[in-house]
Amino acid sequence: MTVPEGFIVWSVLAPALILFGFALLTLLLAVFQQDRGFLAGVALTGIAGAAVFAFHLLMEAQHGVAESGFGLRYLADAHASALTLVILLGTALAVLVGQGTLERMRLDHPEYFPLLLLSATGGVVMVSAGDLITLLLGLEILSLPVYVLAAWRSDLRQSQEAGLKYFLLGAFASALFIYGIALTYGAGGHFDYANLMAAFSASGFEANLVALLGGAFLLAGLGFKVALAPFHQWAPDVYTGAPTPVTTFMSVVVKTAAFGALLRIAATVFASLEPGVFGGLLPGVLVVLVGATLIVGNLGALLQPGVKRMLSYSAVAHAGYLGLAVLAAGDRGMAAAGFYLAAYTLMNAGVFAALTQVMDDDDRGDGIDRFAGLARSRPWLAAAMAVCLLSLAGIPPFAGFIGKVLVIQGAFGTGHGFLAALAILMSIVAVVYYARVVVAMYFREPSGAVRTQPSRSRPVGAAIAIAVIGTIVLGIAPGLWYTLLDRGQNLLVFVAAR
Amino acid sequence: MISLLLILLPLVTAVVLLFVRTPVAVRGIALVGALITFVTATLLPGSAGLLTPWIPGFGAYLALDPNYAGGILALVASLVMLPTALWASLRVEVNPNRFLSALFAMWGGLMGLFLARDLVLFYVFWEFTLLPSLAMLAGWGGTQRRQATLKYLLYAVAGSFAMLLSVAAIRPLSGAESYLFVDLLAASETLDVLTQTWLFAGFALAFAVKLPLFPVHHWLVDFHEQNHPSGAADVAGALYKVGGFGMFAWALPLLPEGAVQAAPWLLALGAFTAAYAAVIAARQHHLKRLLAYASLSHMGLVAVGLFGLHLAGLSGAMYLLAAQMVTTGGMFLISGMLHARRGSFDADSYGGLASSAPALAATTLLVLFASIGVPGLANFPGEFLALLGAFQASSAAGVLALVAVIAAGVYGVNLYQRLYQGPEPTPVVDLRPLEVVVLAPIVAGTLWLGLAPAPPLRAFQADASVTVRQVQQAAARAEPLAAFEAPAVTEALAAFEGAAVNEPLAAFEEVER
Amino acid sequence: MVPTEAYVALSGVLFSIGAVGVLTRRSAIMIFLSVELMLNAANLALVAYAYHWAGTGALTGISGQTAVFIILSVAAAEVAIGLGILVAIFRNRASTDVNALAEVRL
Amino acid sequence: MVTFALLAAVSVVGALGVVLLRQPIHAALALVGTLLTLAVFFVTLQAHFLAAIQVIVYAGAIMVLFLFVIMLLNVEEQHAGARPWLRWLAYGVGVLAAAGLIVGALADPRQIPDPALARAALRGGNAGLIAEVLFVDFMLAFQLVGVLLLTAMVGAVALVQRPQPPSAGAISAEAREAGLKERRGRPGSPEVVEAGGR
Repeated sequence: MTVPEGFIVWSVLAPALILFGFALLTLLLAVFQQDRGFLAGVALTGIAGAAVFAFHLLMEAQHGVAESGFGLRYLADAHASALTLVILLGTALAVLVGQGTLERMRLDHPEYFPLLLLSATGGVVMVSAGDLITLLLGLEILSLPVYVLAAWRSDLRQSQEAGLKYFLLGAFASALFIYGIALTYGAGGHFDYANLMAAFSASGFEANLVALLGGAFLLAGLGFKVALAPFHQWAPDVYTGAPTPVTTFMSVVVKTAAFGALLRIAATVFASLEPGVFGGLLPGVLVVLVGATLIVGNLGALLQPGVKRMLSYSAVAHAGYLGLAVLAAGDRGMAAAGFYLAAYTLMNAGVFAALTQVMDDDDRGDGIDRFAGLARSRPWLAAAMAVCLLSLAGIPPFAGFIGKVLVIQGAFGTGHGFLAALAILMSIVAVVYYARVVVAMYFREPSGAVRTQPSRSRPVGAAIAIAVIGTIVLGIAPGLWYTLLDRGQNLLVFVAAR
Repeated sequence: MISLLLILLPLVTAVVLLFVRTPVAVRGIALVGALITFVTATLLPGSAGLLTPWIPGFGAYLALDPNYAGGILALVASLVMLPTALWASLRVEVNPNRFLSALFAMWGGLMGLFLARDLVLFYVFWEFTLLPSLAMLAGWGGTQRRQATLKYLLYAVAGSFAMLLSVAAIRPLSGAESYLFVDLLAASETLDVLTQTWLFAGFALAFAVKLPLFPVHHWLVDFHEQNHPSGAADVAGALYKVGGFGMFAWALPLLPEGAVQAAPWLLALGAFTAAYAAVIAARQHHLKRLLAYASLSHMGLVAVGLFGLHLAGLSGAMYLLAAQMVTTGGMFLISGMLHARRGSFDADSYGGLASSAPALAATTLLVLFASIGVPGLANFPGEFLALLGAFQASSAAGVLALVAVIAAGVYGVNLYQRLYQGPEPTPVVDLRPLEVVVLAPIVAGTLWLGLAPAPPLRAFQADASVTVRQVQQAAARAEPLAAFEAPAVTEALAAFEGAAVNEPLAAFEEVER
Repeated sequence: MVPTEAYVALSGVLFSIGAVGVLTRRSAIMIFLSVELMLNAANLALVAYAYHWAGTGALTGISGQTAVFIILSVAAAEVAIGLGILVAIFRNRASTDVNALAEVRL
Repeated sequence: MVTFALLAAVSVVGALGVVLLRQPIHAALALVGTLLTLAVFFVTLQAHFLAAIQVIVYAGAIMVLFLFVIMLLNVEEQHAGARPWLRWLAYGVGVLAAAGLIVGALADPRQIPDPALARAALRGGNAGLIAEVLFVDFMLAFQLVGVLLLTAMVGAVALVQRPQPPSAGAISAEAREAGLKERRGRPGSPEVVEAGGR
C-alpha cells in the first residue's frame, strides 16, 4: 500500500504549518527568554508569515486554481483562505491585547503566545477541513488551549469557574459532534465531504433520518461553540469570567472557525440531502435556533448591568446574525458570512481591546460608571469604542452595517423574510444597549467613586487602531474584501463537488 | 466626478478640522472648505454622474446622478450650508473644530443622500448623516440634551431599520440585477401587491420619522429646542428632513402598488400634521419650538403634495422641500442671531427690535414671509402646487392643508410683531457686516426660488412623471387589496388623466403674473 | 447475527444516558465521566456502522474503525486538559474548597 | 442474540450507574464496566484491535487517571437539591433523545449487511489494516493527532506549572525578603505591609 501520487500537497498546509512552527518556536523561546515583547513579536511574525501564504492561496482561488490536498480532505479554496486570514487577524489582535495587558493584570505567563498560536492552528484546520475527522481534530486543537486560557487567572474564582465550565460544556459539545460524525458516517459511509455529497445525492439514498440526526448532532456540537441558543448558556459566564484578552480571542477566533466549518458543512454535505419525508427539518431546526439566539442574545444584553457581560451577550446575538448566513449557505451565504466574520472580528476585538483599557488591574470593574466621562478624559479611546459599538449596532458607514445587509439580503433570498424581520427588530433593541455605553461616555459626568484614569498601553492602542481603521475601511469600501469572497464562490462548490 | 467631489470635499474638510485647534485656522479652513464646496455645488447642474461598482457581487454601485431631482436639492442645501458653516465658525465657542467637523460631515452626507442613485448607497448616506447630527445635539446641546438625543436616536434608528429590511429585501424578492434605481425600477413590476405594500411600509416608516409625520414627530421639537443656540445645528437638521425626498426618489416610483395602497392614509396624516403643527406653532413662545412646529407644518404640506400622487403635487412637494431648506434654515440662523443679542429664545422677551435693528427686521420679514408662503417668495410655488395636488386627490385633505397655510400666516405675522414691533426694552445692535454676509445667501436663495421657479420645477416634473407613470400602470394592473380602498387615489388619477402634463405649471405661471 | 441497527440503537441509549448525566450531575468530575460515556457510545455506533459498510461491500468499512482510533486519542487529550484544570484548581485552594468549586451549575 | 441482549443490559446498567450513583468512585467503576462490555461488542463487530485498545487504553489508562484524580481530590458528590425542574427536563430530553436515536437506527431501511462480506472486508479489524487506512487516507488526521496531543501537553503543563497565585507572584524575591525583614522589625505596621505589597 503506497500513498497515491499527488495525495500530499504541502502548499495547502502552509498557513497551518507556519502557525504551528511558530507556536513551537515561541514555546521554546519562552524557556530562555522571558521578555514578553520579544515573544509577542515572534508570534506576530508567525502570524504575518501564515497570512502571506493564506493570501497567496486566496489569490490563487480568485484565478480558479483552488488547491486541495490529501484527497479533498484539506481544502484551500476562497472560503478557507479568507477565513484563515480572518482567524489570523483575530489572533494578531489578541496577541497585541495580551501583550499590552497581561503584565498589568499580573497574568504574565509566557505560555500565552504559544497557546494562542496553537489554538489558531486548530481554527485554520477547521475552516480548511474537507472531512469530518480533520474537522474534529481542528476543533479540539482550537478548543483545548482556550480552555486553559479561560482558566488562566489562578487567583480569581470567576476565571477558574469559567475555564471549568467552558471545558465541561466544550467536552459535551465535542461528544455531540462526535456522535454526529458517527451517524453521518452511518448514513453516508464516508467521512470526507465530497464522498458524503456523492452518497447523499445518489439516487436511491434512503437513510434520510440517520443523516438528518447526524446533521442535527453536528449542528448542536458546533452550535455550542458558536453559542447558538439554547446552547449558549455557557457563553455569558465564560466570556465574562475569562481574562479579557482571552475573551477577545475567544469571541472572535473560535466563532470564526466554528462558523467557517458549519457553513461549509451546510453548503456541501447537508445541502445535498434530498428533501424526502423529513426534508426541511434541518433548516427548520436552524431557523428556530437562529430566532431564539437573536432574541436571547439581544434581550439578554439589554438586561446586563456590566459592560463586559453585555458584550458577552452581544457576542451571542451576533451568532444569530451569522446563523442567517448559514441558512443561505448554499446561495451567497458563505460570502456574506465571510464578510460578516471579518467585520465582527474587527469590531468585537476592538471593543474588547478598548474594554481592557477601562477595566482595572485585576481585570474587574466593567460597570457602566467607568465609562462616564470617558469622552473627556480619553477622547480617542472613547471615539474608538463608539465606532466599534456603532458598527456592532449595524449603523453605516461602518463594516457591521454592510455585514448585516449582506446576511439579511441572503435571508430574503432564501425565503426567510420573517427571520430577517426578527433580526432587524432585535437590532433596534441592540441599539439601545450599545447606545447606553456611548451615552455614558459622552454625556455622563465621571463619578468620583471610581477610578477615571484608564490605562494606556501601546500594543493595545495598536490593536484598537487596527480594529477601528479596519471597521471604517470595510464599511466604506466593502468591495475590497467581499469581492474576494464572492468571486471564489463557484470554486468552492466546484471543489466540493469534484 | 463633480458629484463625487461634492461629497468628498466636505468630508475631507471634516477630517482636517478634527486635527486643527487654533481658532484662526479653524475658521479659515471652515471658510475655505465651505466656499470650495459651494462652488463645486454650483457646477453640479448638467455635470456628468458617476457609476462604478462598489460591492461587486452584491449589486451595489457607487452611483451618483446630479441631474436628478436630488441635484437641485443638493445645490440648494449647499447654498444654505455655506452661511451656516460660516455662522457656526463665529458662534460656537466650545470645541469649534469638532462642531464644524460634524457640520461638514453632515454636509457631505446630505450631498451623498441627494445624489445617490443606488439604494444601498442612499441608505448608507441616510444613516451616516444621522451620526453628525446626533453628535452636534449630544455634544453642544442644551441641558436636556441627553433625553433629546436618545429620543431622536430611537425614532431615527427604528425607522431606519425598518427601511433597511425593505432595502435588503427588495432586490432578492424582485430579482433585480442590482440596487441601481434603474434596475430596481425595471424589476419592481414582478412584486405582487402584498409584498409591495409591506416593502413600502418599511420605507414609509423611515421616511415618516424623517419627514416627519404626525405620530412619529415627537423627536423633532426636542431636537430643535435642545440644539446649540447658534442655530447652526438646527439648520443642518432642517436640511436633514429628507423623508419627502426619499419618498419621491425611491419609495413611490419603485413600489407604486404599495404607494397606491398606502397613499390615502398618508395623505390624511400629512394634512393633519400640517394643520395640527400650524395650530400648535401659533401658541408657542419658545422661538425654536415655534420654528420646529412651523417646519413640521411645512413637512405636512410636503406629504400632502406627495401622497396626492399627482404630477403637480409631487413636483410641488419637492419644490417646497427645497424652498423650506432656505426659509427654515434662514429662520434658524436668524434665531441664532437674536439669541446672540438677547441670550434668550423666549419670543415674549423680545419686542420693538425694528427701531434699533431695521436691517435685521427687514431680513426677518423677508424670510418669514417666504416661509409662510407669500407669493413671489420661495415657498409659494411649492405650497401652491402641493395644495393643487392635494385638492385633486381629496378635497377634505386639501381643505385641511389650506387651514395650515392660513394658520401659518397667523403665526408668522404674530411672530414678527412679537419680535420687532411694540415697545422696545433695550436697543440692540443691528446686523454686523459678518452677519450680513451670512444672511446674504439666504436672501438670495429666497428670491431665486421665489422669482424663477420654472427651471427647477420643470426638472422636478420630469422626475415626478416617472412616478406618475408607475402609479398609473400599477393602478391599471392591479386590483387594490380588499382591505384597502383607495377612492381618493382613483379620483386623483381620474383628475390627472384629464390634465395635460404642463397644465399645472401653466396655471401656476398665470397666478404668478 | 445481531443486525448493526441493534448496536446503533444501544449506542443511542448509552449516549442519551450520558447526556442526561451531563445535565443532571453537579460535580465536575461526574459530568466529565458522563461525557466519556457519550464518547464511547459514539465509538460503538462508529464500529457498528463500519461493520455495516463493510458488509454492504463498500470499501470504506475499515475507516470507521480507524476513526474510532483517532477519537480515542481525542478523548485522551481532553482528559489531560480536563483533569489538568481540576488539579490546577485544587492546587490553588485548600482541599475542602474543591467541592464547592467543582460543583458547576449548568 | 441472547448474548447481545445480556451484554446490552449490562452496559445500560453500567451507564445508569454513571449517571445515578452517588459516590464518584462507584460511578467511575460502573463506567469501566460499560467500557468492558463495549470491548466485547467491538469483538463481535470484527474490531479486535479496537477492542484491545478499548481495554488497555480506555478502561486501563484513562479510567485509572480518572480514579487517581477522584482519589486525589477526594471528590464527594453533594446531592443536588436545587432546580428539580431541570432534572426532570433533563430526563425528558434524555428519553426523547434515546427514543429518537432508536427510531432513527431501527427505521433505517437499508439491507442488513452480509456477515461474510463484512468479515472478509474487515479481516478482524487487525492492526495492519487499520494502519493502512491510518497512514494513507487518514494521514493528515494522524499528523493532527500529534499536534493535538502536543497541544494538550502544553496546555496541561501551562495549567499546572504555574507560578504561585499572584499575592506572591507579583513580588520579586528581594522585595519580599526586604518586606519580610521590615515586617519582622516593626510588626503590624500598615505602611510596611503596603510597601511589601507593591
